[in-house]
Amino acid sequence: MTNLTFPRGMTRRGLLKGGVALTAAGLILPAHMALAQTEPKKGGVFRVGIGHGSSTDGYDPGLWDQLFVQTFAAARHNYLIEIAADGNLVPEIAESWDSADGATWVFRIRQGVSFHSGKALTPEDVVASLNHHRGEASTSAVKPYFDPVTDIRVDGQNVVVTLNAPNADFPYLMSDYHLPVMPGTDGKIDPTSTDGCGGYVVESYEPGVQATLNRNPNYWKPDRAHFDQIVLLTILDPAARLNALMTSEVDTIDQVDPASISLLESRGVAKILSISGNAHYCFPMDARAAPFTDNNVRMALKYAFDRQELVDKILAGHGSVANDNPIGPANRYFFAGMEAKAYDPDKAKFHLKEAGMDKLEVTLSAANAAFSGAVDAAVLMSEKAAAAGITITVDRVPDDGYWDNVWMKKPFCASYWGGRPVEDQMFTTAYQSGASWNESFWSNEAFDKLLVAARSELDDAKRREMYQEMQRLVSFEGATIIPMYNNYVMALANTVATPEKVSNNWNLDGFRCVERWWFA
Amino acid sequence: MTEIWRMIGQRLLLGMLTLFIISVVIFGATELLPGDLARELLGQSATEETLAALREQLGLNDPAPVRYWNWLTGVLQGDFGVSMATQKPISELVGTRLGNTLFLALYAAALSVPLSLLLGVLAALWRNSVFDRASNALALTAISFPEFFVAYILILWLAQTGLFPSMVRITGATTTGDLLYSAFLPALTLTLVVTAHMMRMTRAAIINLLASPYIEMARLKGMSPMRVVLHHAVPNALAPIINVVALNLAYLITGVVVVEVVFVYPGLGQLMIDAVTNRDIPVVQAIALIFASAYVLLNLLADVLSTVTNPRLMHRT
Amino acid sequence: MGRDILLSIRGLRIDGRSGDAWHPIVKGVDLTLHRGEVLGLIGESGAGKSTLGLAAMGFARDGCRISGGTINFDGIDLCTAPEAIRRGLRGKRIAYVAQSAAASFNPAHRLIDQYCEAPVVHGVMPREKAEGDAVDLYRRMRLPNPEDIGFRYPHQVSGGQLQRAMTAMAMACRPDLIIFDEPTTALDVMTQIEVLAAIRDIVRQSGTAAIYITHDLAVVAQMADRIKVLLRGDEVEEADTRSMLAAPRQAYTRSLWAVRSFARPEQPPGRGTPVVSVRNVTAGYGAVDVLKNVSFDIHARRTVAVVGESGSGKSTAARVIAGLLPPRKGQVLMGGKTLPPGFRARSRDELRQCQMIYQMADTALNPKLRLRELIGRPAEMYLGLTGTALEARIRDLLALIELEPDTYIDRLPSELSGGQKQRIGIARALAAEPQLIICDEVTSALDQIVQEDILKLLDRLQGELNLAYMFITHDLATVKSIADEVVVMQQGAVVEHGPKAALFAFPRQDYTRLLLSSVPEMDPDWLNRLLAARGEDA
Amino acid sequence: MAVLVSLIVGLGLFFIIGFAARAGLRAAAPARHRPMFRDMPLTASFGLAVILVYVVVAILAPVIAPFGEGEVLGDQYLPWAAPHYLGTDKLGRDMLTRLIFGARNTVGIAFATTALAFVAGSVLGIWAALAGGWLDQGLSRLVDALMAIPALIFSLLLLTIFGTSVLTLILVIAAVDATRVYRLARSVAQGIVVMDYIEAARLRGEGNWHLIRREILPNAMAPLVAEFGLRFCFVFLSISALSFLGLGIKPPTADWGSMVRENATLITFGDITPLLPAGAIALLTVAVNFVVDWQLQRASGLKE
Repeated sequence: MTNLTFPRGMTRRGLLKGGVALTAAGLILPAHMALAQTEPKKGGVFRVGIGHGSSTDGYDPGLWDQLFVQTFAAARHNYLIEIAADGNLVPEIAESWDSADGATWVFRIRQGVSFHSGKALTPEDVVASLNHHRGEASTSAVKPYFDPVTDIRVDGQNVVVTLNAPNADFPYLMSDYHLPVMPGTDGKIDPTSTDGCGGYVVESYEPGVQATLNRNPNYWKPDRAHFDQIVLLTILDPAARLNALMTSEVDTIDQVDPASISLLESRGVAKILSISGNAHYCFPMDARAAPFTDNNVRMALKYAFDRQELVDKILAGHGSVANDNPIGPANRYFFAGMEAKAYDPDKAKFHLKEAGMDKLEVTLSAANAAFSGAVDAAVLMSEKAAAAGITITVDRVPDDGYWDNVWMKKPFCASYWGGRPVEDQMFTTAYQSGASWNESFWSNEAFDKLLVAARSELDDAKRREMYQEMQRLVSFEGATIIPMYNNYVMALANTVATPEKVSNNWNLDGFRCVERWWFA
Repeated sequence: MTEIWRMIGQRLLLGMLTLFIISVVIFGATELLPGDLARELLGQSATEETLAALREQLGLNDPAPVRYWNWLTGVLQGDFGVSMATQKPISELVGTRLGNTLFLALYAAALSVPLSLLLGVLAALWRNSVFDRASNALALTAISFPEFFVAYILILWLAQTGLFPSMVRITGATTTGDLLYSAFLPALTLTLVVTAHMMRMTRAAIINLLASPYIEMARLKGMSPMRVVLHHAVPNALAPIINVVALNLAYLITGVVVVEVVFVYPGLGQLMIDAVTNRDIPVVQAIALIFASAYVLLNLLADVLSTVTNPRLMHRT
Repeated sequence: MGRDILLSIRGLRIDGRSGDAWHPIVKGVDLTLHRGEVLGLIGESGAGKSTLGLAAMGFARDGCRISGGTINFDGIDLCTAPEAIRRGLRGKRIAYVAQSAAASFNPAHRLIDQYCEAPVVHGVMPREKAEGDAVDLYRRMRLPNPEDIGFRYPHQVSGGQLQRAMTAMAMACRPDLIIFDEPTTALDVMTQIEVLAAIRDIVRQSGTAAIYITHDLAVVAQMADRIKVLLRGDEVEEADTRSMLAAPRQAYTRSLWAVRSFARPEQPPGRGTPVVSVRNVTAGYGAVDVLKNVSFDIHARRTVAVVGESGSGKSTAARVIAGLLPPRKGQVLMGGKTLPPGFRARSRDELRQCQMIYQMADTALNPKLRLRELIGRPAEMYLGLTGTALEARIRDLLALIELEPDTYIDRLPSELSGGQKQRIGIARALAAEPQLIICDEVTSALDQIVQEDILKLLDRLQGELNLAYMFITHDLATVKSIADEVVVMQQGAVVEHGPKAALFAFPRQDYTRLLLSSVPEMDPDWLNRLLAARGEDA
Repeated sequence: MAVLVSLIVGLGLFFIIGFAARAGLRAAAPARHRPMFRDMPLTASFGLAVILVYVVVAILAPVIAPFGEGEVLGDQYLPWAAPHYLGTDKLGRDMLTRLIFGARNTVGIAFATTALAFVAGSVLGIWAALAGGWLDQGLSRLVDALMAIPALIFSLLLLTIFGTSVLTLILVIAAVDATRVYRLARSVAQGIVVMDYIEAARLRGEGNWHLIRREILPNAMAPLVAEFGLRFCFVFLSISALSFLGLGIKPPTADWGSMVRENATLITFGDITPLLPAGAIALLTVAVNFVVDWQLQRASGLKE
């Protein structure tokens, strides 16, 4: 029922100082996507239909896990640092940040910001907000971020965070959606409070149903939060979301059913916003379990299906072919020239023969909880693989409990990643030997060594080489089939205007559509 | 009358027994579900430490019978406990949802019961006529489409044309009039779903009686067909009709998850599915009990009404 | 008679539908009825007498149609008149009294409401006047509490009273014609007398014409001025009552009259150990004792008739013997040995020894089983017969009950007539090769001619197979025909017990005398004499 | 306008099929049963014809289907043109083929489920009515309790616990349906166990199994068959509702319930694709119930 999503977005590796632009992340707007370009106007009630949300959604920021609570958080809270639409880190509550050695980070807290309750924001509030996710008793999903943190303290208007080892990416972590700045009392925040310093003040909230927020009249950002009121609605059923948009019950919906995209466009009642990023769908194989221990078997499977077909039929073209590479075209060191893997039953057969087999039978466990269309994708793969003498039995498992009972438990299953703006983050999280989310249990010594070396390499050309080698290793020796990069597909009523650049770091303009968009 | 009170008392006791069995069944079933609340809340980011911390915090480490006992003693004292996921009192969580569910059920019942009784009586009166066959075929067609399908079709015809809203929004400012308007499509969907059953049963119950000697007697007294059906057949067909209406009302309260989802209607069904998905067992238990109570009470009401309307049971010599 | 003709039916043909085909039920019957006259319609089931009676109202049951002839009621042709006209006559000028008042009163409405319905709907009189009339009629029908009885629901009133209330209801609009369709068939003999008397008086007093339909000659003899005999949709003959009784012209009529003639010689008194002994049995349901210290014996080759009104406990005695109702006190012995009280505790052989035949063959035979299995099952179970031996036994049994085996062995009960069904009930009992057969009102649902055949069959089988019969009945004519001994029961107790001849000739108890005198006799003056005699008694 | 036209065409087809089927059945039926068919209302002959077609299609699916059940043949959502007479689905599979195989799977699964529910429910229900006392009370309370749990949510719980193979799907829906059958069978049997022939059989010393199988069940068939008709069709709807909740039949097996669900969003755009499987279900439901109504009417003997 509920599409479970999990915190996957990470941060972009950055420099040690806040405010300096990085190489622009590719924002690919399809040619037909000419969105209204006017000066932002104030006013209106902006209603968003979101395909997530449950009546059991809590308030505790440490437990936020899906688009509804994420967007709701972005509407009422501010963070230390914001990731701009172009992928750059820009100041939010932290006016600036600095580190001499990458281990001690100093965040200068903005003055003159107050919470909705009227309380002025102080560095102490920031410390309390961060400490909520830190320590033995914390149940926060981002507790691991704070494992290396040895100390967080206030120094005048600054907050100083000390790490036990240098980490140049630390500011990226501070932009994570789990880490809003909330009012603290005696060094603690009240995790059930909806008080924040964001652009909108909560009027009402029913978990799993809706949240209504009004514009914060005292918002410190003059050029943001254009709507008078926003209403976030949980609409789980894809058809109901479409209907709501078409009957003008809402102004924007997320996760447009791919089958409906062209039909919706032809109606002319709404426009499609299709944002390509590094998000990808994948099928990890357990590299420890036969027959996936043999790279030839893995290669046979990688050649045994048609990637373009998946992009066409599962994504309705709103995505691009991936070459088993978790690093996407929006990444800095994306290896565009890598040898592509076309559908080639003969090559698959060849690899099977190399593995000493003439046919292969595997079971692929999939549920649409992994990603929308996962089961269909598995069926398509199974159909095409037959020509290579590979029998893929598709086992549709219940959506309910998918991440507990199937993912990283069954040897061959479906999964997805929100994509990481920073190569290191992606590889460290899911491909390094022994990483807790290494879903394929793949272990490659050369890869592990390169990963550590690249982290400390400062020469850009050399780093590029190293990362590209890592991408090749993952693609040709790894145990994860990555057939496609999926776009974030949203549908907007014609009255909704967006900036020219819409963030590809998460859905709904990095959750910030409520703050960045306006009615034309 | 004392017999009625005795029957009500007896049925209520049986109802309590039923509720107890249900609570055991539901608790057992939720225990058997793979995964637990802590895992669901923490999701993919769960580590062993955070899981352990959260489990401790939620009291999930107690053995199942202890948790069941704690829950049961709480309920017996009128305390349904708090939702494990949101730490809110369940009564608060369930309260407005229950109101919404009852509203929709009553709304649909107000549309469907008169409609189906009317159609049923007319079909019995004009049995084997074109009207009878056509209404029967239409009713069958309506129930043979999945609920969501009927809902989408209604949205296509009635919402996309701008007549009615395609979804229901209930806010503090929503008046009953607004709600009647905006909840029309879900109520209509449910009406289409339940009318066929009630109509067919009404027709069958009446036709079943038409072979009775007292119906022939009424005709031999020169009564018109309408009077024969309305005055002579219907009062005697009330018991089966009341029962089928009760059964369908119970369905309208407990079985409308799909309609809730399609029309984004904040009812109990969706809440229960959420609670099952998240293994929020106290909430599942509470809603299961509410549903079961509705079922038990409606059945009781049907029995009482059948008794009250049956002189053979009301006026014993 | 010289009075106006009220109803004139000429060449009436009525068809009934079975499946797809129409077959005639009434085949061109003429009927003339004068004002104030009572015509008796008599015949066996299937004679078309009810159909004809309803046709007199211009009414055909569902699945029937009037296919020819004319029905002229007081100048109105009921065949061609529009339905609205016919509806206007029904209940107003032509009324109907049905066989089972208990089933024909609507259980959902009070008697008075049902009484008032026709006068008010037809606009004959306002409700208040109708209510007053009702009380008056109830009084004239000798109903108890005439002021209050109308405010009861049908289930609160006894069968005999309901039948009178229904007659009152028929009189409500002072109709010109009333159709009585077997109004006393479902009643006990003693109740029947009261109802007959009430009906006769009211009809005579009001001068209404009536058609009185029945299969009971003795009853029609009391009620009708003229009698018309029907057989399978055809008229056999018609004459005024006394001449018809004195000198029936047709053979069929004579055979109807002769029914009562069967009487078998009394068997020698039983000797030795009785097949079944009932010893001081007290039994009942809940806290009520339905049987009170009842004792009697049944010997081989003897027929013991147990008679009494409904509720006298005669069927309960049978249930105690069969083991369906374990007694509170006392015991049942079979062949001198005490039987376990409940049938579940009895051995298969003990069960085999005692078989039952039921009143309603329709409910006693599983309608979905073929005769082969119905009869074969006991033989298979008790005697272990299989294959050809079983087949041969089934055929023997069918031959024994005078049904052609090849024709009947694979039929379903629904493909048999009432008498044939009862024969199957007998064959099923015989298949177990029992010593005792309990016959519970086995003939009361049958036509008189068929009754006679069944009684003859039972008599023959008793001689051939050495059977003992316990014969439960309320019909004293049957008792006269077949019993050797009679046990008279009243309110759960045996009031009199003795050989048939002695008991009928010299009843010792008042109750027995009352019971015996209530049996209608084929004498038009019987009812008058009886009422006169009882009036003197009272 | 389109609605009107299709209504007229539909009615025309209905009459043609009805008449043709009745004529055919009359000719084909053995002499003994011929009157039954002669008397058959048009609705019933139409129903029988439809059921017959479905059964033939289900049995011969692999022979008459133009393509393989799960075969991906080309682009998605191809228009209605040869060789894909009903177009293709979202994965590019032939819609006609899917519908034909859907008949086999859906009807097969529904039949197995309903049969199971009826065997379990009616045997238990009759047994309870026959035995009375504690057994009856115990079973009836349990069934009451199970019926008081909404069917969809109960199925969801069970399927989540036991997984969603076709077998568990059949077992779970059968278990839920069996409670409804139990109640019906029990109330029908309560009317039968008081009949004299049951008393006669008991007095004969027959065991429970014989009583249930030979004496009661044959007489309880009419209402049970009527219920069978409705329950049979509701199984499709259950499967469809379950696939709405993400449970249901596993791919690439084609079943109408899931096919309706898969294509449901297209209804929003007035697309006819989802109508095909839904219509297939509806047609069968109506057909089955026409036949059941006819049989009931015959059984009740009420003619007019």
